[in-house]
Order: sequence, then C-alpha cells, then structure tokens
Amino acid sequence: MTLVADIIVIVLLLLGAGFALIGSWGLVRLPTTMERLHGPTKATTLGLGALLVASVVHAQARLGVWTAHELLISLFLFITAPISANMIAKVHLHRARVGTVDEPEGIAGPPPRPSGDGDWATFEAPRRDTPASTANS
Amino acid sequence: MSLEFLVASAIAALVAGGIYLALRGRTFQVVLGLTLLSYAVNLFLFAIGRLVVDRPPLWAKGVTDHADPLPQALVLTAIVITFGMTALTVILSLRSFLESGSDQVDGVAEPEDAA
Amino acid sequence: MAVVLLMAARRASRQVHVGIAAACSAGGLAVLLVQAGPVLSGRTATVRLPWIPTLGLDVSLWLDPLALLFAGLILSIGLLVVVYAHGYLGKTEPTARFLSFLMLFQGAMVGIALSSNVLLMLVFWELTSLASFLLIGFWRDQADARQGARMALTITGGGGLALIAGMVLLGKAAGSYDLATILARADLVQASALYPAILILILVGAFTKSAQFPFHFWLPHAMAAPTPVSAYLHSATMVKAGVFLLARLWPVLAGTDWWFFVVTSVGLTTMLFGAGVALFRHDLKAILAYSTISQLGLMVMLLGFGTGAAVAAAIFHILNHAAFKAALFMHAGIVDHETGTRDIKRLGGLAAIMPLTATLGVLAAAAMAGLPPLGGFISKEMMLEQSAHTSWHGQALLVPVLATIAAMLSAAYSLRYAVALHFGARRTGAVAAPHDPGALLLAPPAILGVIALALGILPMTLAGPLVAAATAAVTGGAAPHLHLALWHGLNPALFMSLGAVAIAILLLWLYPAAAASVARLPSPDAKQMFDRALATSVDALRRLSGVIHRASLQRYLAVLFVTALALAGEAAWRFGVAAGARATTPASPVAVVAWAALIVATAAVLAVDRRRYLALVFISVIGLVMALAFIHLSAPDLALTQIAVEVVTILLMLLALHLLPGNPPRLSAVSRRVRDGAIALCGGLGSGWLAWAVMTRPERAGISRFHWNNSYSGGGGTNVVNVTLVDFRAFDTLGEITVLGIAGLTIFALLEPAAHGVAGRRLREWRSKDRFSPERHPMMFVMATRLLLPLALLVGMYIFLRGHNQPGGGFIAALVFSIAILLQYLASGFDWTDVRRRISEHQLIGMGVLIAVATGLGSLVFGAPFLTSSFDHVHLPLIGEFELATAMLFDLGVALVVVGAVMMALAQLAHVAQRAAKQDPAEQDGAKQDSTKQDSTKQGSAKQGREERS
Amino acid sequence: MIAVTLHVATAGIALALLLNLWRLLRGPALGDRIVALDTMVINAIALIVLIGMIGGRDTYFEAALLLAMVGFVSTIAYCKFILRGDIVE
Amino acid sequence: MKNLLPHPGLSAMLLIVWLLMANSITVGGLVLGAVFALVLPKFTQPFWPDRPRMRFGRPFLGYLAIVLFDIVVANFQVAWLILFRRNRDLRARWLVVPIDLTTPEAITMLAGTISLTPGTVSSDVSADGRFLLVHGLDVADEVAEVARIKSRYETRLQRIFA
Amino acid sequence: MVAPIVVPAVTAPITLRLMRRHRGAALAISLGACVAMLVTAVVLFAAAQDDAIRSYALGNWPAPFGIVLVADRLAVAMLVLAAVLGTVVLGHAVVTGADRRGWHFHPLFHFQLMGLNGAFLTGDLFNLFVFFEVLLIASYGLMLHGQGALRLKTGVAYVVVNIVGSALFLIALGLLYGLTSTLNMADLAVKVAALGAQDQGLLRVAGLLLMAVFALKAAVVPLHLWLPRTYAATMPVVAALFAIMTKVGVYAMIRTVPLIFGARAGAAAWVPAPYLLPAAMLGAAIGFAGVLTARGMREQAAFAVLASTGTLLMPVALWQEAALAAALYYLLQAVLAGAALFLVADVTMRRRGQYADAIVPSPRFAQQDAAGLLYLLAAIAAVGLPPLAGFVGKLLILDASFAAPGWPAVWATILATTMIGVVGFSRSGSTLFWKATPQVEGEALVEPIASTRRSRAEFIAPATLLALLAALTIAAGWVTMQTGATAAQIMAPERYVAAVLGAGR
Repeated sequence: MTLVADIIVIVLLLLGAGFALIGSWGLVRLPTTMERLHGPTKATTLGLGALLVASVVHAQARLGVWTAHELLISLFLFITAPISANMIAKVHLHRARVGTVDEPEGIAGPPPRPSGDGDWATFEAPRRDTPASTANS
Repeated sequence: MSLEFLVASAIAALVAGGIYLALRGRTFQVVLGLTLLSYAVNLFLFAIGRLVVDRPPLWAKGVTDHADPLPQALVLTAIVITFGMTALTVILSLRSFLESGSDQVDGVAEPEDAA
Repeated sequence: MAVVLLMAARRASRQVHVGIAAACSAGGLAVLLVQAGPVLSGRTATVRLPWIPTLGLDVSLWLDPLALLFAGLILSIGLLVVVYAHGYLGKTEPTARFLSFLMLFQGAMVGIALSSNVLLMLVFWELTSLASFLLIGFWRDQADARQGARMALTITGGGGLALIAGMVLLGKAAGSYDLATILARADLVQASALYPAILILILVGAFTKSAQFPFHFWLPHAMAAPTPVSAYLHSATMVKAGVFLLARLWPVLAGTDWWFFVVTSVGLTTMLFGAGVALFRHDLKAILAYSTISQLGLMVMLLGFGTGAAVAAAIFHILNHAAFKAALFMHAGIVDHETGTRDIKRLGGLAAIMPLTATLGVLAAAAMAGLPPLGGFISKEMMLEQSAHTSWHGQALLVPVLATIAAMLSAAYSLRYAVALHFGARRTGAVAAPHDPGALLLAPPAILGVIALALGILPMTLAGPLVAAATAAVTGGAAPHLHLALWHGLNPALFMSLGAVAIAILLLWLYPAAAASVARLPSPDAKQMFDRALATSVDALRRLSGVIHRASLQRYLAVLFVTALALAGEAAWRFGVAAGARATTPASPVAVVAWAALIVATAAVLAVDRRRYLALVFISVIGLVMALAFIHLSAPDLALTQIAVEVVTILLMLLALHLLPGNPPRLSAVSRRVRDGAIALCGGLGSGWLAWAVMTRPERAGISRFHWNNSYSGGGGTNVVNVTLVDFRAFDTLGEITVLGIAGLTIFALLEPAAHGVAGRRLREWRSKDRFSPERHPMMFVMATRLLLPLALLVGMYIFLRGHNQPGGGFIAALVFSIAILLQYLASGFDWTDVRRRISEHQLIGMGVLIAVATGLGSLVFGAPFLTSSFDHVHLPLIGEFELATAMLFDLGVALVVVGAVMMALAQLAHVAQRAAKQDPAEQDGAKQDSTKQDSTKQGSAKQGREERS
Repeated sequence: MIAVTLHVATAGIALALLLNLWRLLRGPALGDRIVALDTMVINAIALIVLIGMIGGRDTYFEAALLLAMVGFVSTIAYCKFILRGDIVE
Repeated sequence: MKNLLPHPGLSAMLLIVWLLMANSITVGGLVLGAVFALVLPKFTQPFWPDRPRMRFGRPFLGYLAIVLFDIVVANFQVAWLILFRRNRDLRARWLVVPIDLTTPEAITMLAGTISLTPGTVSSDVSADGRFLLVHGLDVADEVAEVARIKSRYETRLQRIFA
Repeated sequence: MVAPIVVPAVTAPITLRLMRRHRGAALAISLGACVAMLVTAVVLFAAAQDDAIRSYALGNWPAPFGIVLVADRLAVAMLVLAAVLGTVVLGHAVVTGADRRGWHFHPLFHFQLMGLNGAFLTGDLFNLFVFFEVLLIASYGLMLHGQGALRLKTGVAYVVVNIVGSALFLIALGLLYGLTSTLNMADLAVKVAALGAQDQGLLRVAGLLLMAVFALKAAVVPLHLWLPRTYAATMPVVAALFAIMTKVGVYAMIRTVPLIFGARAGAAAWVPAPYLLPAAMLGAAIGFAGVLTARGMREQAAFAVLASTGTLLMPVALWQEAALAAALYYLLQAVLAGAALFLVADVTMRRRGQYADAIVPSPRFAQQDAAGLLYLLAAIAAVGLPPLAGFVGKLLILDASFAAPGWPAVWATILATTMIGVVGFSRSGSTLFWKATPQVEGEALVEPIASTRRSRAEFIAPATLLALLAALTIAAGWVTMQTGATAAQIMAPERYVAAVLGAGR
C-alpha cells in the first residue's frame, strides 16, 4: 500500500513539477504575448493540480491523515486564473490596437471582428442590456 | 552558500537600493525607496532571531526546537506600522503633487536641482 | 506691586497713576528712612527667604549703608521723576504703561542695591536692562527710540551675560553665592586661578552698564527716551549700577594690580573721552549724555584707585552727580518742552524769558562744572586730590594731568551749557514766547538743584554720616577720616581745579574755532557701525542659514544616512564587528534562485526607476520572494501578512500612480547620482554586514523562551507568534492598530478636501496622455468577484478564528476581508460598491480601537492588570470542545481597525478624482464667498456629502 | 525516494521561477511581464506546497491558499491600470 | 425560506469549502460552517443582485468531469507543442465563438472553461455579448474548433443554466 | 497607571464619532479627557514622591517577558508636562476654532497625547518604538491639519525623514535584541553589562544608531534640518503641542543612556558622549542664530525650540547628576516657553491679516499691546532672561556644568547664544509690535483671519503658559528639588532595574 502510494506520489510530483516547468518554458520560448499566455494555464491546471493531489496522497500515506484542503487551492485558481488570462489578453489587444511600439501583433494577427455591427468589449464599451453589461447593474 | 549569506546580501541589496531611491528627487521614487527599505528592515529584524528552516513557532507538547517567535511578532508589528506609514506617504505625496503641480519631493517647480 | 496696580488701573486717570507710582516710591523711601538710623549706626537689616536652595539662590536682602545710600537715591529721585513725568507726558500718552515700566525699573534697581545674593542681584540686573529697553522704546513710533532701545538692551544685556558668568565664577571661587560670605573671602577669590576671568567678566558687566569706554555708545542713543527716563535711568540711577557693583565687590576684587590697571585706565579714558565729546555736541541731551559718561568714568577711576579716600570721593560724587545731573536732564526736558527744540545752537538768552528755569539750569551746570560752593566742587576736589597721589605704571604725573584736563573739559561743557543757553542773543527755537513751566515740572529739578547746592554748603551735615558709613561698607573696614568741606586749604587739588576752570573759560572763548576744527574731524558714529555690523551679520547668517536649512528632503535624508553611517562606522572601526561562530545553514538551490530573483528585481527597480509602472511590477516580485523566504524560514504568519499586505500596497500605489504625471525627466545630475550611489553602497554593505554578524552569533536564551513555554498554558494558544501579539505583547498591538487607525484618519483628512481648491481643479483638468479602453467593468472579472466575495470572507473568517493556534489572526483576516471588498471596487467601480457597503470606515476604526481597549479594561474589572487575558475551553453539547479567549476579542478589535484603515485609504484615494469632478458646480458658488466662509461651506458640504452617503 | 523526488520537483519549480524571471526582465511587451508575474505567483504556490510536503507539515497551507486567492488581484490591477488608468472607477 | 436561505447553492458551496478548510469533519466545525454558510450569503446579497438559478445535479457533475478530462488531455497536447513544435509551424489563430448563452454568469463560466483548457484562452467578449474571442495556440481547423467548443461546453452549460 | 494611555485611546474614538453630530458634547469630552489626564498625571506624580519606582505589568506577564509600564519620577514629570501642555493647547485650539479647519483634529490630538504618554511610561524598548510611531503618525496628521500647498510639501519631507528614522530605530532595536534576546529596558541593562568582548563593536553600533534616531527626533544638529520648516509650516497651535515632541527625543536619551548605556555598558558606555556635547552647542548656536535671522514668527519659534534643545542637551551630555537636574528644569520651562511662543504667534497672526506672522512692520492691529506684552514675556522665557524660568534654568545649567569637562565652552556657548537670542527677539519684537506702517489711504484695514472671533479669550492660553512659567520661577526651589531627586533616580539605574525585575535578580 505504501509502495503504491509512494509511486503515485512520485509520479504526480514529477508530473506536476514537469508541467509547471514546461509552462514556464513555454513562457520563455513562445514567440509573442498571446502564445505565451498559454504557458501558465498548464502550470495552474495540471501542474499544480498534480502537486496538490500528490500532497493529499502523501499526507495520507505518510502521516495517516486525510487532508483535502489542498483542493481548495485549485478551486481558487480555477476561479481566478481565467480572469487573469482574460485581462492580460485584453491588455494585449488594447495595446496592439493603440499601436504601442513594444507590443507586436501575435502570429494570429489582429483579431477578427465579431460578426454583427459591434466590436469587442475592449474597444467598445459594452452596450446596455447585454450580458456584457448587465453583470454590473 | 549559506542561507545566512543569502539573507545578509539580500538585506544589503535592499538597503542599498532603498537608500538610493530615497535620495531621488521624485516622490514616487522616494516611496519606492521607502518600500525597499522597509523590506530590508523587516528582513533584518526577522534575521535577528537567527535563521531556522522549517520549524515554525507553533507550540506543541515537548517541542523545544523552533524558530524564535518574538522577532516574528516584532516584524508583524513593524509590517503593519510600515503599511500605515506607506499608505500615508503615498497619499500625502499625491496630495502634495495635486496642490503644487510638481511631484518633485520638495514641491519645487521643474526643472530644478541640477546640483 | 506698583506694576500690578498700574496695570489694573490702566483705565484710570493720570492722576491716579501718578499717585500710585509716587506712593510706591514714597512708601519705599519711608521704609528706608525708618531703617536708616539703625543701619547707619552699624546694624545691617536683612531679610532672607529661601528660593532655590539647591542652587544657592535665596531671596536675601540686606540694608547696609551702601545699599541704603543707593536705594535712597533711587527712591527719592524716582519720586521726583514720577512727579516730573506727570507734568512732562502729554495728555494722550499711556501713562499707566510708562509708569509701570518705570516702577518695574525702580523695583529692579532697588533690588540690585539690596540684594545680598549675587545671583539674585543678577536677576535684578538683567531686569533693569529689560526695563530700560522698554522705557527707551516707549515712543515706539520713532525709529531712533526703537534702535536706541535695542542697542541699549544689546550692550547692557550682553554685559549682563558676562556678569552672569563672572558672578557664578565668583560664587564658585568663594564657595558661596551669599554676598556677605563672598566679601569675607577676598583672599580665597584673589588666590583663585579664576580671578582674572572673574574680574574681567564682572568688569565687562559693570562697564557696559555704566557706559564706560568702549561700551559707552549706547548711552547717547538711549536719550531717545522721554526725558524723565533719561534723567532717572541714564543719569541718576541705572548707569550707576555698574559703579555700585564695583563698589559692592570692591573688598573682594579691588586691591590687585589687575584691578587697578583695568579699572583706573578705563575710568580715566572714559572720563576724558566723554568730556571731550560732550563739549562738541549741540543737542542738550547729548551733551548731558556724554557728560554722564565722563562723570561715570570719574567714579570708576576713583574706585580703581583702591584707596578708602578715593572710594569716599566716588561715593560722594555719586550723590552729587545724581542731584545735579537729574536736575540738568529735567531742565533740558523743560527747555525742550517749552521751546520745542534741544539744539543748543537754536537756543539762547532764555534767562530773560524763563528766569526760574534759567536759574535752575545755571545752578546745576555750575555744580557739574565743579564750581564752589556747590557739592560738585567738593567731590571734584576730592577726585583731583586723590589723583594727585596716584601713579600709573610708574608715571606719577599721568593721572593727575589727565584728570585735570578732564576736569577742565567738564567745566568747559558745563559752562557752555549754562551760558550758551541762557545768555546772549535770544533764540527760542520753534516757539515764539516760551515761558517757565508749571510747578509740577519745575519743582522736582528745583529740589534737586537745592540739594546740589546744599551738598556743597553743608556737606558734613547732610552727607557726612552716610558717605562715611557707605565708604566703610565698601571698604569693609572703618571709614577713613572723612572731611567734606569746600575749603581744604591750598593743596594741589585746588590749583588743579583753578587751572581747569580757567582754561575752561578760555576754551569757551575759543569755542567757535575749536568747534569748527572738531567738526572737520572724522567722527565715527558708533550707532551706524553697530547697526551696520549687526545688519551685515544678520544678512550673512541668514544666507548661511538659508543654505543650511534649504528645504530639500534629499539633503535631509543624505545627512541622516551619512550620520548614521558615520556613527556605525566609528563603532565598527574602534571595536570591530566580527562575524560569530554559529554554524551557518546550507542554502538549497531554491533559496539561491529566490535570492537571485530578489537581487535581480531590486536591481531592476533601480534600473527602471523612472518607469514607475515597471518598477512596481518588480516590487511585486520582491514581495513575492519575501513571502517565500518567510515560508522557508519558518514564519508562516509573516508570509501570510506579507502576501496580503503586498496586494493592498500594490493597489494603493497603482491608484496613486494613476494620478501622477507620466514618465518624468530625470532630475538629478550624474555627480549627485554617483554620490547617492556611494552612500547607498556603504549603507547596503554596512547593514548586510551587521545582519551577517548577528546571524552568525550563537543565540542566547532570552525572553522568547518564556513565551514559548507559556504560550499554551498561559496564553491559551499554540501559535506563539499570535499569542505574543495578542497577549504577551498586546500593548504593542494596541499601539500598532492605533497607528493604522490614525493613518486612516489622516488619509481621510488629506483626501476629503482634495476635491476642492487647487487640488480639485488639477484633478478635474487632469487628462492622461494614454488612450484607454472604453470598457469599465470587464464582465468576466465582475462575475468572478461576485463569487469570490463570499468565499474570501469565509476564508477570512477561518483565518481569524484559527489564528490563536495556527498561522493567521485578526490582522491577516482583516486584510483578506479588505481585499475581498476591494475586489468589488476594482471590478464594479466605486459607486456601485459603495452603496452596498454597510459600515463606514470611521465607525470601524473607532469601534476597533474601543473594542481592543475595552478588552484590556475588562481585565481591570477582575482586578487583573490591563490587557490580562483569560481563556477557557468550553464544552458545548454536540459541538465538542471549544476555546474562547478574551484575546480573540482583542483580535476582533484589531481586525476592525485594519479593515477600516485599509478601506479608508484605498476607497478614499480611489474616488477622489470622481468627487472632484462632481464638485465642480459647488466650487463655482464657493468662489464668490470669502475665504473664511468658504472654509465653513467646505466643511458643510463635505459633511453633507458624508451624511447623504451614510 | 519521495524525498529525492520532492527535491527534484522543487528544483524544477525553481528553474521555472528563473525562467519566469527571465521573461519578466526581458518583456518586451507589458503583457509578457504581467504574464510572467502571474506565472511566478503560481509557481510560488507550487513551491509552498512542496516546502510543506518536505517538512511534512500542514502549516503552510494557508499561505498557499491566500496566494491562490489574492495573488491574481495584483495581476488584475496591473492590467486594469493599463486598460483604464484608474483601477477603481 | 427564501429569506433565510437566499442562495442555497452558494450556501452549500460555502459549507463544503469551510469543511475542506477546517480539514476535518466535526460537529463543531459543521455548526460553525453552517452558520457562516447562512450568514455570508445574506451579508453579500447586495453584491450579487440577480443571480441566475443553477442546477447542481447530474448535468453539473458531468460537465465538471468532462472539463477535468479535457484539461488533462489538453495539457499533454500543449506540452507537446511547447516542447517540440517550432515557432514558425505554430498555427495560432483567433476564433470567434458565437454564443447563445444569455446570462453573464454562464458566459463567464464558458469563457473560464475555455481558458482553463490549455491551448485556448478566451480573450474578450463582444460589446453586445454575443461573441467570444478565443485565442487558440495551435488550431488546425477553425470552424471545427468553434463547433467543438459549442457542442462540448456550451450546450451543457445551457442545460445547467436553464 | 495605565490611565494616561487608556484615557486618550478611548477619548479619540469617541470624539471621532461624536464630533460630526454633537460638537458640544464631543468638545466637552475632549477637554474633560485632557483634564482627567492631568489629574491622573498629578496623582501619579504625587505617588512618585516617595521615591519608589512603580512598575505595572501589562497583561499580568512578569517583566521582562511582558511589557511593563514604569512610573519613575522622570516619567510622571513628563506626564504632567504633557497633560498640562495638552490641556492648554487644546483649549486654545477650541477657542480659536483651529480644530475646525480640517478633519479629525480631536481624535488626532488625543492619539498624539496617547503616543506621548506611552512613550514616557513604557519600560520596553520595542514598545517605545511603537509609541514613537503612534505619536509620529498622529503628528503627521496634526501637522497637516489645515493643509495648504506649503504645509503639504513640507509634510512630505517631515514624514519621509521620520519614516527613515523609524527604519533606523528598528535596525538598532534588532541589533540589541540579537545581542541580548530581550527587549525590556531593565533587562537590557543587565544583559548589556554582561556582554562579552566579541560583542562590544556591535553593541556600540546599536547604541549609536539608537542615539542617532533619538537625535533625529530631538532635532540635534546635524539631524535638525527638517525641523525649522516643518514647524514653521504647521498651524501654530499644533506647533505649540509639538514643542514637546523634540523633547521626547531628549527624554528617550535620558531614559536609555544612564539605564542601558551607563557606566557598565563596555564599549557603549555613555554612548553618545563624544558627539552630543558639540552637537548640542552647535544646536544652540544655530537655533539662536535662526531666532535672529527668522523671517516669520513661527519660523522664529521653531528655531527657538531648536535652540532650547541645544541648550538643554549641553548639560545632558555631561551625564552628571547635578547637570541632569538642571537640564530637567530647563526642559520643563523650554517646552512651555516654546509652546507659548507659538501660541503668541498664533494670536498675533490672527490679527495681522495678510501680514500674517512675517516679521515686517504692519499697520496697527487690534489688541496689539496685549499681544506685544505676551510676545515680550514669551521671548524673555525663551531666551532666558529674568524674571522667567529660562533664566533660572540657565543659571542652574551654568552652576551645574562648572568644572565639568569642557565647561568654558559650554558657558561661552550658553551666554553667547543668549546674547544672539536677545538681539534677535528684540529686533523682531520691536519690528512687530512697535514699528507701524501708516495705514495707506483707500486700502482696506488689515483684515484679520478670524474676523468674527477676535475675542480676548484667545489670550487665555498663552497667558496661562506664561503664568505657568512664572509659577515655575517662583516655585523654582521646589521644582529643582524635584528635578534633583529625579536626576538622582536616573543616575542610579540599579534601582530602576531592581524595581522592574524584582529585587531577587
């Protein structure tokens, strides 16, 4: 039992650390901001997730206690990480549109316009009574 | 390299940076300098209790091997006080700028202070 | 006492004032006269009240013959002057003020005379300087009055300071400040190594007061005072204080070569100089002033001779001089009063139109000239007699010859005063037909004139016993054989005197020519020199002070850093700061990486210091590393605090950054940066080394051992850090939350008015150069914060509740609460969030402090000291064991204050710009009103604003 | 065995931190730096978890939790500053 | 009941979170957690004015499972991309996803899901709230990808936020 | 014993809450609290007359483990001083309406008093730091009260300098803790004396840094640069309260040096000794020179405060009992005199309209004579002429410093600077109150700031201070006896140690 737990822990640890590392490596390696934004998502999801599960298993195997509160960390990250990514993407879009020197367009080029007459919220204030604005009513 | 060296050199770097920035002419730089200085001071005060790895000051029966709790309490107090002071400084310098139109530390109209 | 009375009766009529003042003088005089008999028969009256025993300063007064003489002089002339002043001062002058100053002076002067404690004498001494300052400056609208007053205060006050030093030294040398004791210990003092210093310092004091050369120049300018003042202070009494002092200390100081040379020479010089100058002045009061200087010189010289007979002469002359000089000043005042001028060249032939005045003037001037049968003659004879016996540094003739010349000069100016004024062609100054004044003006000088005459005619009867006794008191021995008479036989003095008068008459005959030639001489004006010197030095000092105290924070800080470095460097250099022997802890690779991150980030903050946004990003990195370091080094509480504080700080800085101008140019020059870099480097290395030195020392068993051992048993918690904060050192925490609370209040006070005035305008005009996205509240963010708010509050609760046993506590919990609410602000904007907030920050802060204090006070109820905690493990059915500690209540107070302060800071800062924008119309109304009212409307509208919100 | 793996994992995260730092210093875009900072926070959480596992204690959990909860606030604030200037409107 | 328990879902979630945090299930913890789970939603009610009704039953759990599975798979895919794909071969694309969800909560959940699965980051919402801008790291077929997102996630979300 | 700290700590929040709605009640509470504090202080003072040192263990934790408050003669005397000054100044602020020219005057004022009292009473070094911060941050708030561009920009410098000072304080504190593992001052005294040879250098560094911090607060040359402008830019009524602030630095020195860095402290024995005396002399010189050159009354008063600190530190720097006694007497009177100068400046500038406190002639203004008289008396007190206490103080200093090392220099400095001060005050006084520019035809009469409230009541506060000074003079015998006993207590640190740690140690 302990051996199995140990192996699980070891695998999870390596997996987690590996994904965190790969995520950061992606951050270094990928060519532009939008691509780099994909790096951290790995660290937040599988990277940390694996580590946390490892921690849970480890605590059970080694200390004999069931702990689950590590999962909370993931819960919070799942709530917050998309927001961070979203905001950073907005920053990129905004700065690229404004034409800041050090903010090159990504590989994908400028974003296409949404069909219809509007634009993205970063460029045009959300209209009244749409989901994008009712959130703050 | 020992942890002690790392901490000492980190303090050195923070203090040097803090002093340098505090001597600059713009309020925001000064505020940043004070922030660095306060990091350094906190670290210093903390290091005074000697460095102990992974033995947090949580009491348990029979445990005698632990970090010195007192400096930690002092640092906590210091952090709180520093936070209050920093907030005040930031807002005061901002207000001073709004009043005088210059963010030079002494409210001198620019350009000035080439000496 | 008189002063108080006069102040009280300020509104009363002049007569009342004068009455009070005169009554005081007269009363004093009466007391004196009652005492006079016993005193003269050798019984000294003393009064002693303890004042400052540790210092040896008692209110001890004595009335020996010298004191009697002086006090009598002061009071009697004071009485006359008061009467005179009644006639002299105009109807609109504030007599009460004048007379209260005069009485203040009189009291101080009597005090000098009566003090038998040298320190007490100093008190009175400086008081006379002050009173003289006030009296000279009485006509405050006149520039020369003000300047004269200042100069007099500067010189005499300064001399007084020297006197202080001299007196204290004297007391030290004699071993007591009691005058009688000091006088008895002359040998001790004169043998002391301090004697020369004592002598010089005391002499400086005496000479400045008595206007001796070269400190004489203030006296003529003091004549800007009203004439009664001149008569009283600057001829009869105050200036004689110096002479009195020399006489008083004569037994202990005189008799040495030092004494003789200094005192005699200065007196002689002054006598000659004053007389010479007096001759060529045209202002009546200036003539009198210089003559006073000269006469004072005479007395000083006599005292310098060091013989009993000379002392007797001096003392007799004091009497004479007081009589005739006061009379003369009053006379000059009458002339001035009636003719409107004091210029002797514009006056003449007054004898015909003002016969009484003229008689008086001639009489007094004759006394001054030393003509028989007046008192002045006798004292002058005595002076000449004494000088004839005095050899100065082996020169037997020097003193007598010079003394004769001086006598001659004084006879000359006296005669000129008498003759030029009263005889010859009629010149009446500004008034066509002047006439003798009323009795009030005329009587006092007349009395004095009569006394001057009487002193000549009946010297032994009138003054003999007094002078003899006083002389005895001065010399400390039996009085020398004293024979005061007009006729002493054909002695050298008589010839010298005769010669002097003869030459004087001759000189007067030659006067116009001499005056012309003197007028051509360069005459250095001491006042101008004094003023210029003072002005120059003030300017120089001001420039210097301006340079030193230039408003420059950079300089303040540089000095502070350099001082601290220098001090620490001194200690390290002298005693060495070596590393200790404690084994170091090996660093893991992670630690090295974190360290590298910190160093790099610090460097980056410096490198991008003017791109403030980036600098802030790097600060974040430093904060993160700090948190990691705290984790690694076993300080979970600190890490939690660090993480939370970091977030709030960044928010705060970003809010502020938004309102600051964009990328500013560099301010300081390269040299400055190099200098600062050097300071920074030294500071960094120094502090790093100190940290290293401490960390490598083995730790001692200290007080924290106790904390560890008692944390659970005594404090009821296992998190020792938290127990320390809320229990062992709860008092610190109380102070700490107070700091935060005050910070919050101050921030509010700073930002509340920022929407108005200049700041408000600037805020309204402020437009960023950057282009911004139009989206105010990103949807995803808004939604996430909705969900996070209850979660974060829950986490905060959790951290709060477990803080006593596990990492956490009120402060961290409060920060979590704050961040949770701040997130709402960030996502949904100020207005949206603000209406949903339930409690105002003020209340939070106030409640928090109150709860914390009340918790502490609670223990008092149970008879335990402030902040004593108690805890218990409560068993509740179902729930199980449950711990309650009063410390938690305390922690609640902490949390409330922290939330309040943080919210106050950020929320206020966040919406200051919006408020400014809303303020706009209100400001328009406000501008029309005056500043005072605007203040109140600001308050009012601000108040209103808050009330609307709450 | 687990101990070794823990240290290996720690070293990996440390390396990741270094990489983040490099990106942070390098930029070039502001977005890049913010991403790097955000990733740093996440790696720091990982590090805290690992430190807790190495020490075999639960004490550091709150720190990780707190960081997960509030770490993104400063990221958002930085973004909002760029987007809107005023982070609270 | 409505007054006492305005948001049962939220309350349940808070209780679970509380128990997780306390890391043990005791009666005392349960009671305390229940208290908070009741009080906090009431306290924060004004901050979340019109909350949509959600179903936390089977559809929700199924959605959760799918997302978790996708996350794991995508992680490996993206790791592969990062490690071995050369930059110039990267087919980074913008995807415009039309959305039929109407409540901001649902849209946010969709966008969050997209972001959490590596390889796609939801970057923006259109001003009218009817399109989602998604950045894909390596997209072979834009149309297929959009369709996958809509079918795999959006339809399920529509069921949850019925 | 804890009352002097608790009373303001409770009053401040109460006034905070009440001030907006029930101003009358809040004022009553505010003033009442001041009076209560005064009463408490006097009671403590009376209790201290038996020469016993009382300690109060907060939280019932024995010293040195918990924080103790220690009431010895020095502490209670300072308490009385602070309470007296606080009451008078608060009264003045209320009378002149200064407290309504900004937000939160009363809470800040009480917090300030709390900080002062805490600093005086505490027997714990870190707690001293905390109360320093309390009084500093409250002083920031008060200093900025009323605001205006000049005050704000000066405030930035004041705040930043003091924050750096606090950082230094923490470093010094840390070093001491690192060496001794204790924070209680009495315990520190014991532990410092027991340090080995290898620790002497660090000890001295710590001591000197600590002194640098105190010197910064006390505005000792060359760390005084911040003071003149700060005080000159502050509202006079606040500056009057600040008259005691610099003296807190002096207090801290007097408290710590004989106790911790006394004769037994090895390398740190009398740690500021070689530097304090020259610095004090320079301080007196610069201060009185500033009195001479000042362009405004508040600036002048600020320099006078500087000068008094310098004068006061000269005898302190000798570390002899008699000199210390003299210094303490001088301290009492210097605080009152400095405050009086500021209050007189206040009443004057309120009447001079646009001429404010500039030392230039102005047209005659209302109640000029009364203001002039007060100015005269305050100046007399500040410069040290008879009959007020300054003179007695200087005499005491001269007398006590005789034959101490360097006494001729001390004497020369004191007397020469007094001279400069006399010239300075006489110049400014005659310019302000004697000289008058004619009222220009057509120009409006001088418009006073407080046109509505030019009541005589404004004179009460400065007059009270002057009366106190007079009382200090008349009762000088008693006061010097007190200061003598205080100095004796200070110079016998073993009694303090025994009282705090218990006789057994």
